[in-house]
Order: sequence, then C-alpha cells, then structure tokens
Amino acid sequence: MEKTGFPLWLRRHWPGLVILTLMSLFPFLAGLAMGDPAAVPPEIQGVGRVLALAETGRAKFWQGMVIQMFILAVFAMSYDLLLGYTGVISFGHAMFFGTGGYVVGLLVKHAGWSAGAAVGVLLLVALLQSLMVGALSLRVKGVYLAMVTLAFAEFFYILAEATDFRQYTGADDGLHGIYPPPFLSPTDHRTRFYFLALVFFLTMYLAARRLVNSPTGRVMVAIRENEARAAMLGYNTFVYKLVALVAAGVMAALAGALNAFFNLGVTPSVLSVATTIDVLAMTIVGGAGTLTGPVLGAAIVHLLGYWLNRLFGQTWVLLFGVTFILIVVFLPYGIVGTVQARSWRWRAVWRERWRRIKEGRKFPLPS
Amino acid sequence: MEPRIVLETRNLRKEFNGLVAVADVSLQVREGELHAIIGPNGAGKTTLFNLISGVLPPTAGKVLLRGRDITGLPPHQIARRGIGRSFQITNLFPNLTVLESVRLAAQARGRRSLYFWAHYRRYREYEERALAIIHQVGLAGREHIPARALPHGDQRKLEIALLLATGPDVLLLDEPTAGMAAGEIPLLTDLIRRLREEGGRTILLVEHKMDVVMNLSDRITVMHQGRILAEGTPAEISADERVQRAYLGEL
Amino acid sequence: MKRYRAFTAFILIVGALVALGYGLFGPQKATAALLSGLTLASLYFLLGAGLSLIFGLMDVLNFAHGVLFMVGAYVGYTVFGNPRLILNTAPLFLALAVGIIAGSRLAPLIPNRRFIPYLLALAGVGVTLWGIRGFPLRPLVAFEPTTAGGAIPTALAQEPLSRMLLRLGQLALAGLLLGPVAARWGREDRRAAPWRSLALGVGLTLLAVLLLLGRDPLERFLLGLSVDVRFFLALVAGAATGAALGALIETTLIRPFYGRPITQIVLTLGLMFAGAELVKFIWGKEGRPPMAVPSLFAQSCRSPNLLAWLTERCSSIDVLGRAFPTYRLFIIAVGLLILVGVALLLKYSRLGMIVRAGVQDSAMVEALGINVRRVFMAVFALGSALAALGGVVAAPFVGVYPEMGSIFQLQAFIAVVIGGMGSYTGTAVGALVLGLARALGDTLVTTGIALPGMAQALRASPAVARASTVLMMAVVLLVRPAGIFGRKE
Amino acid sequence: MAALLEVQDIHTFIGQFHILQGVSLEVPEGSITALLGRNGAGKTTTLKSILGLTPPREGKVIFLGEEIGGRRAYEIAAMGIGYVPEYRAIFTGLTVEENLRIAERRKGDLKRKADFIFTLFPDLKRLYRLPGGQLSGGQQQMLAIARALVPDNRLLLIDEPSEGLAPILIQELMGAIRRLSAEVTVLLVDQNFQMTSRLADRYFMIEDGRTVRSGAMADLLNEPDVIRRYLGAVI
Repeated sequence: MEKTGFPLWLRRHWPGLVILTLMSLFPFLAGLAMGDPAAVPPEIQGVGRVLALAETGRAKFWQGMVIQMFILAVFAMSYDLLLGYTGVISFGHAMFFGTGGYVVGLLVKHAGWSAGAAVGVLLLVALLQSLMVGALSLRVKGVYLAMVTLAFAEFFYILAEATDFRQYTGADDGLHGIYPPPFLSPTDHRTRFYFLALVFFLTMYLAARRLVNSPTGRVMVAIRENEARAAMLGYNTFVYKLVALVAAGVMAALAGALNAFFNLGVTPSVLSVATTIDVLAMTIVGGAGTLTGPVLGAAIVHLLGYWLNRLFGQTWVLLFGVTFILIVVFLPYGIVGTVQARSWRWRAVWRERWRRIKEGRKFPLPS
Repeated sequence: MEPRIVLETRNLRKEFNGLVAVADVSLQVREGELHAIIGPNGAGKTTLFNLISGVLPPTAGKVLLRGRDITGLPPHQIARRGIGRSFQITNLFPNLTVLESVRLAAQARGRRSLYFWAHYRRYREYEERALAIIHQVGLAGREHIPARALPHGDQRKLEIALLLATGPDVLLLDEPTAGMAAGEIPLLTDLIRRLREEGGRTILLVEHKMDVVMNLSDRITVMHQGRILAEGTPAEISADERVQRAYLGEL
Repeated sequence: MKRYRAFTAFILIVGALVALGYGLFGPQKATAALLSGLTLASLYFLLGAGLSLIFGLMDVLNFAHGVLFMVGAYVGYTVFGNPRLILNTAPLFLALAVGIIAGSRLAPLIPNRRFIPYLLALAGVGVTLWGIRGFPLRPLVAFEPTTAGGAIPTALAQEPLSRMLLRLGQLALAGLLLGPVAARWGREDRRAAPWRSLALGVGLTLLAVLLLLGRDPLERFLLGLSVDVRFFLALVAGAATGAALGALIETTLIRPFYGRPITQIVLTLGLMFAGAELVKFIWGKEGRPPMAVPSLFAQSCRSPNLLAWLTERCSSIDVLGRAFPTYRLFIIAVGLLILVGVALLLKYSRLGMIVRAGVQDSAMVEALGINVRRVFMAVFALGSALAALGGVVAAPFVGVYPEMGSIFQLQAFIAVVIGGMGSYTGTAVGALVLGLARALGDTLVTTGIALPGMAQALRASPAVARASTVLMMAVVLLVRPAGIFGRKE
Repeated sequence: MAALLEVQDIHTFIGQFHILQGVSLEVPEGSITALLGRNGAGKTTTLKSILGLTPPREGKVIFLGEEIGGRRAYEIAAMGIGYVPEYRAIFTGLTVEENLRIAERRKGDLKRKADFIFTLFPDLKRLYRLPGGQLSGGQQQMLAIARALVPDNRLLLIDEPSEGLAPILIQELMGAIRRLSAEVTVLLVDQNFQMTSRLADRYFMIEDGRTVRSGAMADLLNEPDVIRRYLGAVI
C-alpha cells in the first residue's frame, strides 16, 4: 500500500525536519547550556531569560560559529553547482564571494545606502559580473578554465589590494564598518542575526536543490558526465554552463554580502586564492555532486580551522594546507559521496535481485 | 513521383594534416529511405558522419538539410534541426541511469530545458516518452541501472534509445550492431525496420554486417578511400564488379 | 599555413607594442621600457617554460610552479647570504632522505596489512616532529644576509654538535619508518641494483655528517668566497633544490593520481597554498631587500656602452642617455640562454626526442619499452629547476617576499595562455608579448595617462598594470581561445 | 611447439566499462596468429591488455614462461614485444629516422637492423629525413611496422594494418608481414578477412569480450556459416 500526501512527505523528509528543528532551537539550547547567567539581570525570567542567555558568553560565540558555517555552507553549495553538478573546475570562486562583500561595503559605507538597497544592487552586479566572466572563461575547458578563472580572481584581488583606491577599499587594511540595520546587528542581536542566516541558508539550499532537480539541472549533470554527448542530443552546453556559473556566482555573492555584514567589514583576503581553497576543501571533504556534502564540509572545515588555530596558533594555516592535501589524497569522493556510492550500489544490487525474484526465475542470487 | 531529397552533401571534403579522409563526396538521401553506406575500414564513413552531424568542420563543400545549408553549424544546432546520430564507440552518460539518460534526450526535444525553477518531475510527458522508448528498444526493467553497469549489448540499445528520444527525422546510425552478440542482432534489425515503417523516418546507416545491409537498405553507397565508388540498390551493388573487388572480396 | 598565421599575429602584436611605446613616450623612455619588458619576459619565460613542458607532456597543470620559483629565490638568497642556516638544516633533510632510502628497502619485510602503512606513517611523522622539536630556526633565519667578506655576527644560534647529531639520528629513524610507506605509495617495484641505493645512502650520510662537523670552517670558507662564486653557488643550489622538489612532487602527488586530472590540479593548488605558508613559516612574513649582485654589475657608475661596461663593471649602462641597470641585461641573457639551451635539448637529445614524441602520444612511447614515467619525472624536475633558477635570478632584481610566487605565477599563466599551452615556441612568444606589455603598462600608469580635457594626468600604481594583463588575456581568449601558437582541440 | 604467449581468461575494464569478459588465447612461436571479431568485440583491448596499456583486472598473461600481468607496459615491451597500433600511431613531429631511433633499446639497434628494414620497406630509405607527418597513409603504416622491428622483439602485435590502404598497398603489406614473420612471431588483428585468412596459420575469434572459437585458419575457411555469423563477411 502506497501512502500518499502528508504522511509520505513526512516519511521522506523526517531527517531534514529533525535537523531543521534542531537548528531553530540551537540559540536557545546554547543559551541554556553555555550562556553566562551572571551577565543576565536576575529579574528577567522565563522565555525572556533564555533569550537573554543566548546573547551571552560562549552561547553567543557558538552562535557566531554556526552563522559563519551557514554562510560558508551557502558559498560551498554554490561552488558545488559548478564543480560537482556541471563538472566545471573554476579556481576563481573567491571573486564572487569577495565581490559580494565589497559591493555592499562600498554602497553602505561610502554611498550611505541601506543594506537592502545595497543587496538589491549587488544582485545586479553579481549577475553582470558572472555573465561576463562566464562568457569569457567558458570559451575554454578543463585546466585552461581553471587557469583563466584564477587569473580573473587575482585581477579583483590585486585591485582590492591596490593602494590607488585606498580611500574607497582601504587597500590591504580592508573596508571596515559595514553595518546592517541596527535591529539585525550581529553584535547586539546575535540571535536575530542567527535566524537571518538560517533563513538565508534554507532559502539558498532549497533554491539550489530546485535548480539541480530542474530540467536545467539535469542537463548540467549530463554535461558533467559527457559534454560532447549532451551537445549531440541538441543541448547548447555553453548556455547551460553559463546558467550554472551565473547561479553559482550570484549565490556566492549573496553569501559574501552576508559575511561582510556579519564581520562588519571585508579584507582583500576574501578575494584571495586561500578563499577558493577553503571552498574547494569544503566541497571535496563533504562530497562534490551532492548538496548536503558541501554543507557538511563547510561545518567540518570551519570547526577544523577553529581547533587548529586554538591548538597551534600561527602555524594553523600551514597545517590546514597540509590537511587539505591529505583530505584530497585519502577522501577523493568526500564523506557524503562515499556513503552515497556505497548505499547506491547496495540498492541497485537489491533492486536487481528483487526483479529476478518477481520474474520467478530461479537464478542463483549473486553473492 | 520523384521522392524529396532530405539530406544532401555537395563535394564534401575533409583533410587531416594533408591526409584526405573524405574526398569530394556528393550524396543524396531521399525522404523515407534507408540509405546504407558501406566500405572498408578507413574509407571515411565515420568521418562523413562527423561532418554531417557537425562534430568536425569540413575543409570544403556543403551539407544541406531539406535544401537549407547547415554546413559548419555546431552539433547541438544540427541535432535540434532533426538530425540524430548514434556512435560507433559507446558514448553514454556513465553514471546516469537508463531512465535519466533517455529522459534527458526526450527533454532535449522540448523547449523547457531552461526552466530552472520547476522540478523536472512536473513534466510527465518527457518521462512517459522516455519510458515508451525504453520499452520499444527492449530495455524495460532496466530503467534504474546506470549506463556503465549495463552489458555491452544493452548499452548499444541505450544508444539507440537516446537517439530516438530526441525525435529526429533523419537518423545517422554508425554501426549499430558493433560488438553485439550474434543472437541479438535480429532484434536490432527488427527495431530499425520498425522505426522506418512507423515513423517514415529517413535513415542513413553505416554497417559492416552485409546481410543486415542487404536486408534493410533501399539504397547503398559504397565508399572507398574517401570517395564514392558506387551507388545503387542492393541488387545492383552486389552485382557490381568494382565493389566486389574493392570490398566484398574476390574469393 | 596556420603556423604562418600565428607567426604573423605575433610579429604584429610585438610591432604594435613597440610602435605604441615609441609613439607615447619617445625613443628614450620607450627603449628603457622595452628593455625592462625583455627582463620581465625572461623571468616569465623561465616560469612558463616548465609549466608548458609539463602540461604538454603529461597534461598536468602545476599550480605549485610559482612556489618552486619562490623557494628557488629563498634558497638562493640563503645560500648567498646566510650559509649557516643551510649548513644546519641540510643535514636534517639528508638524514631523513637516507632513512627513507633504507626504509624503502625494508618494505618487503613489512607484513601486508592495511592498517600498517597508516601506523608507520603516523609513527614516522611523530618521530619527525620529535626530531625537529625545539630546533632554533628563528635565530638561524634572523641574520641579515651579509655582503662580500662579511661574517655572521654570533655563534649562539647554532645548537651544539651533540644535540644536532642526536637530531640526525631521530630523523634517520623517522625516515626508516616512513620508507616502507613511501615505497608502497610510489607503487613502483624497485628492482634496481641494491648497491645503487646503498651507495647513495652511504654517500648522503657522509655528506650530512661532513656538513655538520665542518659547519664552522665551511661557513667561514663560504663567506670568504668572492661574491661571484657565491652567486654562482646560489644559482646552482636554487636550481638543484627546484629539481629535487619537482621530482618529489611528481612522485608523491602527481604520479599516484595519473588519470585523475582534477585530483592532480586540486593537489597542486593545495601545494601552492601550503608552500607559500611554509615559506612564511621558515623565513617569516616580511620580505628581504634585493640580493647583492655579482661584481660584474656592482660598481656604482654608468658605462657609456657595452664594451666599456665589461671593463668598468658598472651597475648601469647608458641607453640613449638614460641609465639602465646592467644586472637586468644578465637576466635577459639567462632567459635567452635557457631558451636556446632547452630548444637544443628538445631537438637533439634522446630525452628531447622522447619528450617530443610523448607530447603526441605517451602511451605509444611506453609501448616502445621506454619508462615514460621516469621521463615525466625528469621533465617535471627540469621544469621545476628552471622555475627555481628564475627565482634566484630574480632575487637581486625584486628581492624575496612570500607573495612573489603567486604574483609571478599569475603572469606566467597569462603568458602561457596567450602563447598557447603546451607549445614551447608559444611560451616564449607569450612571455615576450606579456613582458613588453607589462613594461609599457608600468611606464604608462606611473607617468600618467593624460586624456584630453583632464587637468591632471591619471596616475596609478604598478598593481593596476599587473591587473590589466588579465584583460589582455581576455582579449586573446576572445580572438583565439587556444592562444597564439595553441593547438586547436 | 611451446606457446610464446599465453593469455588465460583475462578481464579488462576501461573506465567503468567491462570490455574484456574472459579472453583466452595462445600464440605459438614462429606463427602468425589472427585475432578475429567484429568492431567493438575487444580485439584492440586484448592487444593493449597483453602489453599492459590497459592492464587486465583478472586473469593471467604469460610471455616467455613468465607471468607478466600487472607489470608496467614499458617493462613488458622491453621483454621483446613490439606493438604496431591502430591508426598508425607514428610520431608525426619526428622524422622517419627519429621515429626509428626512438625505438632503440640498445645503442646500435637501428644500425644492425637497418638493412633488414630497408629490404622490407625500401621507401623508408628515401624518406629518411622527412617528418613522419608528411608521409602518406601507406608509408606511415610501413614506418609503424618498421619501428617495431628496430629492437630485437620476439613477438609483434599488429593492429589493423590494412585500414585505409589501397588494395595494391595491402598486397605489399601482406608480403612484408609474411617475410618478417620468418624472423618474429606475429599476433595480427585486421578487419580485412581476405588478408588475415591468407596470412595466418591459426585464429582466435572474439565476440562481446569473450573468446568464442579458435583453431586452424584452414578449418575456418571451410565454415562459411561461422564466418558469416561472427564476422558478417561475405565469402
């Protein structure tokens, strides 16, 4: 008996729902577990106390960690649209992330725009930028593309660092003082910012999932598998790769904007190769070609960076680089990728056995 | 009444570093016919297919589809104009299942491939069409197996299914029986025959297996060293002395 | 015919650049800019040649190439100015290497269980860390490099010999543990004669011990040598380090992933990142001023012409009334020498023949009974050596700093893309075009661009010129996606 | 007569495709053995598997009494196997001389063999300094075979030598292969059944990645049905 409607939906999605509930409750749980009771006036009680606790001590810090993970997860998912779903190796993804930060930064700080208007303009800028970069770099393939995208990213990195524009970009000091509207301030109202980041993350996750499951997404996967064959079926592969690149670029730019608001500023380092390596590491650790993989990867890499930094201080960047190399060597398909491949093969074997049993043939089961 | 010419090449020529692979081939394929191209290995048959389907640009000459010049168009545009092609060497999406692959091919025919906001399941027509074609080529029951896990013969069938799902009116079949077990070949020839009778499609076929060719074709062109050696009905060709010498053998 | 067209394009571009230079700045400034352009082109070529050869032969894009350039520069700089650092660290590496060589011989004795390599690797890394723990790297690095005849001010930075010998033992032990892992990792069953590795091991051990025992007299001896000899030693040491690192990278990170290009690329990208961090870790975040130049370029005067310069040994030479540093002529000469040398090697040696054949079809070369992977390693080492040599040559010109790797690599990438990936001629051409364009761009942005109707000329920093080369690459890609001399797929 | 080469039930995967699913064959010393089968049956892959270019995942390859499966291609080749691949994979950027010289395993190989090679293929002497890319298809084929003759090989694997050659050249090629077979054992793959049937003493038939028949060529010629079934050729 096939269940239909809501029960089926529930049955299929319960793990996601559990995770979602946990994520929504996280600030309050963190507040109860790690908040600093001394920092909250005793007269505040009940729900109000839990809320206030969440804004104190380590609870606030860990909310910040999770916010950063949400932002990085979106960034990593956007990269995976290219690498994992379309098979395009871009080494310039930091360019979009940095653009997000710098565009809202310039508009909010120097033009005095509101955060919302700045993000609106950013959407347009990111669209144009990714269209142009895509139109140029997608003319070449494979390692050429990797090289060309890296060059484009370095172009923006050099400009951000150049002393010529110090009065706007702050050159190598970065652009500081990018404030979101006061009621969303990440310093005063971290829990609110947490929910902003959560909603942003969920929206982006659903959007990305819809894209990869759309007719367009199917063509992207076909291009990854065998681009020449996809073209022989009648698909203009350039257009689909461009769609993937634009979607990835806009998503990364939005993540970059939120990152700038959370950190109240940007530095040229968001445009550097290190940022691209971070996102590459997240995608590969989690598993390219899945959406949950990069999310998991973002969480792991961010935590790893935090712990390495605490344990080894300055040297952590070097250790992170070495860890990255080890991960690529020993986990080429990532965590989710490896698990999926296993369970998938398993399912295929059982499906075949079931078919044979149903057909009533007396085949010996493959052992 | 003279049947219409669907596909035509005019003095088509291809050189690779000075080596002439296809030398001034002028070919006319009539609507609804099954036109076979035979010839020894290296005669330029596959190169000819590559030129027609846009995989390679010709050095000189023209390709016309229903009188319109399609020379030098990129492969995807040629495919969209109704020329579908199968490959001699298996050329599939290794990690996609049979159903996913065929659905992609069916979707290629529609105009909804850039609808990135909708779930692909919403367009049932592609899936239904894919399932029908999977059934037609004899792959029913294997919808959820990825292409790389299929036995060779089934991969050939999937190749044909991909081709059919794009709904072309001109089919270029490059050695569809290559590497198939002898027992499976009749199924495939049946399929090709049905395709032609049902859909009124035009088929251009490269094949080595002479009995398949003699059985199916309306017209045969013999190529040798990049040139057309002879053309005619199966009876004419098997009687032609030059063909005997160059290809069929003198034993 | 196609080749012809590429050649015409090249002549046209270079001609246009030269004409533009003379039109904008007049002969004086333009000639100086063009000579600077040749200097840059020479460096880009040294980097790009290796990139392009490696890519052409084995389809590997080495993102760590800039790191090799930088490491070459740093090693050369150190050999030149602070031999004490080398004398105290080189024996450690040698001990580790000896251990690994001996250990890889022991590989067949290790039981074939899956977890054992991991265990050994872990133990090996642990012992390595134990062996280098507390090593006084900071004070050893801290010395400013000295010029001719100088001395390193204090002896305190060095550890006592006994402690150093203990370290050697520890690292040799670590090597022994890592050896079997390395042997299995390489997946190459070594059937070479055992005496070879024995000789190598004994030789390296002797070298390590000698270096260490004689570190004080050696240091005095090295510092007492003339600047010219030390400069030469720096060139040799830099190139040798580059070759050794290249061979190491090829065997450990490239070879095992043959046939998985994405993994290879991602790994070299990781190496690029880790390498830059490693250089920062060892030598610190701050750069150093340009290295001293050999005596031929050292006298502070200006020679009127080339002949006079050879006798006067001036640091600059008169070019149409303007001073031009003579050391840059040396850079140009090195570039030309390597250009011709590698071309001859490719054309006339057996290795060159194999490389030319391998670029077309490496599987067929292997089917002829040639160990292609050894050729791959040789080419990787050669390319890396060229890059490292470029680094040493660049050190007296631009100094050394941790960002130099990525900065020069980016320009080399652009040069290679413009010239056509995998083509040796293309690389030379791309380097030339880019070098000239960069020099003109630098002159242009620093002297200022006066557009009509503007009161003041628009000035910018050289960073802007550096960024603008990316735009140039974009233009070339639009016109010819495969580069000027590129092969179309 | 001992078998020079023995292949026992090899399975080879290319990427994720299972191409050879149990190929077995034996090549006796001093013979010409033909490997027959339709396009895509796995003949080329069999040759590449013997040589280690596409190493088999299962099964054994025994050459000169030694198991060579799992060894690197260059080691196998250096044991004395020459390979003449499909599509005449000569090096187009190298001259004829360089194409031959690169195959030397010991210094002086080319000098010793030059006479033998030039008697087989007199054209090559005239073209000695020309780049391989400027040779005609037939000349390239000759060069590819000559290249395999430079070192002292015990066995030649020749893949589709007649492909794209004019009938007159095929005659010449057959003569050359027959003459060289006096010196070296040959395993021959060719679609041109006219040619293989006249040259070879024995045959192995492959279909769908498996060996399905084998025997003396003379016997096969008496079985037109078998030929039609497996090769589709008309006799």
